[in-house]
Amino acid sequence: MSQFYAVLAALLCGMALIGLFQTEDLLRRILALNVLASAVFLLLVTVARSAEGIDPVPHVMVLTGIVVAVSTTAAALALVIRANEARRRHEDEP
Amino acid sequence: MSVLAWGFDMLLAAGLLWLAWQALFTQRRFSAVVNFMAFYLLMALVWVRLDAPDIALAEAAIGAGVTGALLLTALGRLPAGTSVGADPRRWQRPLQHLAMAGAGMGVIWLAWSAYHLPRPGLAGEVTATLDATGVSHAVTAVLLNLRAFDTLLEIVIMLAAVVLVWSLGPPLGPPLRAFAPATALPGLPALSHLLHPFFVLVPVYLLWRGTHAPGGAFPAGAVMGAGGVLLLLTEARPWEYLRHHRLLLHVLLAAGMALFLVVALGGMLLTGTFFAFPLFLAPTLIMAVEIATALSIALMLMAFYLYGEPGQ
Amino acid sequence: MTTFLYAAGAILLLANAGVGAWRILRGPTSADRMLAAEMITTSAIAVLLLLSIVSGQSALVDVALLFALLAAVAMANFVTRTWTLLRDDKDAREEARHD
Amino acid sequence: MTEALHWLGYAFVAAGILFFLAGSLGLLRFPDVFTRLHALTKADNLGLGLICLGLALQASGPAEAVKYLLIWLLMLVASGIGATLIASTALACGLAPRQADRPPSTSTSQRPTEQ
Repeated sequence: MSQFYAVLAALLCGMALIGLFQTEDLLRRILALNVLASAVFLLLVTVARSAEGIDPVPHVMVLTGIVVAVSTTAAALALVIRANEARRRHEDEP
Repeated sequence: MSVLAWGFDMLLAAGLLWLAWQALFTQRRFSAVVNFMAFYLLMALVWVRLDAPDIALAEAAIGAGVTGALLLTALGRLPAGTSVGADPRRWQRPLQHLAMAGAGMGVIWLAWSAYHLPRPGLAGEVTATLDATGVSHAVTAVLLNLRAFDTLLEIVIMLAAVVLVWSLGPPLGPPLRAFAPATALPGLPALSHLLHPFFVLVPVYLLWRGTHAPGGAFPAGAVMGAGGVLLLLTEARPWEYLRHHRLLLHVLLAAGMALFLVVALGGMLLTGTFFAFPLFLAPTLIMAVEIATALSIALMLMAFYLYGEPGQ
Repeated sequence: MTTFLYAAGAILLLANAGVGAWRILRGPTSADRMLAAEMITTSAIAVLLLLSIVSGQSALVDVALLFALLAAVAMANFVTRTWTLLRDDKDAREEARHD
Repeated sequence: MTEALHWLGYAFVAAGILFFLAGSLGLLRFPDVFTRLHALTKADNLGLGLICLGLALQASGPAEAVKYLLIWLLMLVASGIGATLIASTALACGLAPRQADRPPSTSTSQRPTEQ
């Protein structure tokens, strides 16, 4: 079962990277980064299933990673909104 | 039984791939965001399948709750049609493909090397030292005792993100106007009244459970933060109140990090090692750090949600 | 037998949630998409409850509890922050009706 | 007694799954937002409620049973109030409910009308 989910993680990773580089929309790029992060977490957790039980260290890394991912998302969204407002103000003033 | 498990895994994988595809490549932005929220729901099911209930809890609280709220609010602030971003020039196209190919190779290499890691991980060693950590749940032990330095740095990153967001100025410009007048939405205050007892009760329960079972500071803080977001949405004025207590707000935002540092330095004084607690103090200290961290995480998530510093 | 029945039920419910994905694809309004997301949340809660019996992990009930608690936040957010007018554009209302 | 409760629990869970299927049939076939709200808020939450009730009947202790019922209660609050919020916002936005004696209003459905 581990192998199955590792393949899934690789597929998601590839899809997220293509999305990240293809799109011109900044919001879509943030989504792509989040999908990429989820895929990497998935890979880490599949690695954690070992012969002698479940290794808690990768689980902890993923837990911290989730919180870091939400922080980056929030900061990036704030920047995108500001960029959009600045552009609108720029367009309103001739 | 194994056929059923196989079928469940296949369905889950197909659903995840479909939702990720839709979130990344569909035309409409709103549709992309909704697909992405559903993607996080299915990710929680995947964590359950992989025997990681801690991650499932955190993903349910942070991914499905807070990230969804952040994205939905940002979506209301962005104009519907136009996309914000730079057009890639023609000469950039080959570079783009090159970067994509390179990243793809990197991913394959990473997956390959991860798959060939020596498989007996650290499970045995963690179990062996579990008695000396003061808690009986392995993930909490690693999170707040064995590798507490990582957790401290993570809180610092979160605080840095809050500083970045706040340095952009006051919360965003023109107020959004809901379609329906406030009198037509009597459900909003009712929602807040009915649910808030649970938004206090559930984090306490999660904190208590964290010492011996899946739970702990991250999901607890995230649930509290989501409750705070609901308060902001229903305009029950907690932020207005906090505006008059800016010092208190700043202290509470930094409380998790500060207590963490104090505990770490105190451990250094007592035992000579950074982040080493004496065993008889460990359960109390871990609980205190967890409570402070959960409070800080909740407030930081609320701060993210405003997209700017209040009271400026 | 309990395990078998409940695992089969979980698969059925997960497949059932595919209808929600189809509705997100079709729309036509953003309210429809949001409703479909809530339908997927409800199905995920039911799947989690059944899985908690199948696998014997009682922590899954807590995950379901969090989903149930946070479904309301997404809904309130959508109504007050997303499906709204940013400015007094004439076409904005018409635009919002379609997506 | 416990045997009977177990069988009752199975029956409730099976009925709950049936209600879920009925709800998604509604999501597939109903013509506009307002009718789809009915399908979701009523059918799906009844389905979830029956599943919760069935599992609570089979639960090993009262604490577990209370947790199952609490999940149902929270979901009822969320989706019941959410339904009123969405319905009134959609109405204020200008989406009219489809009625039998009138042609369907704009953009509520892209499907041809079925008489």
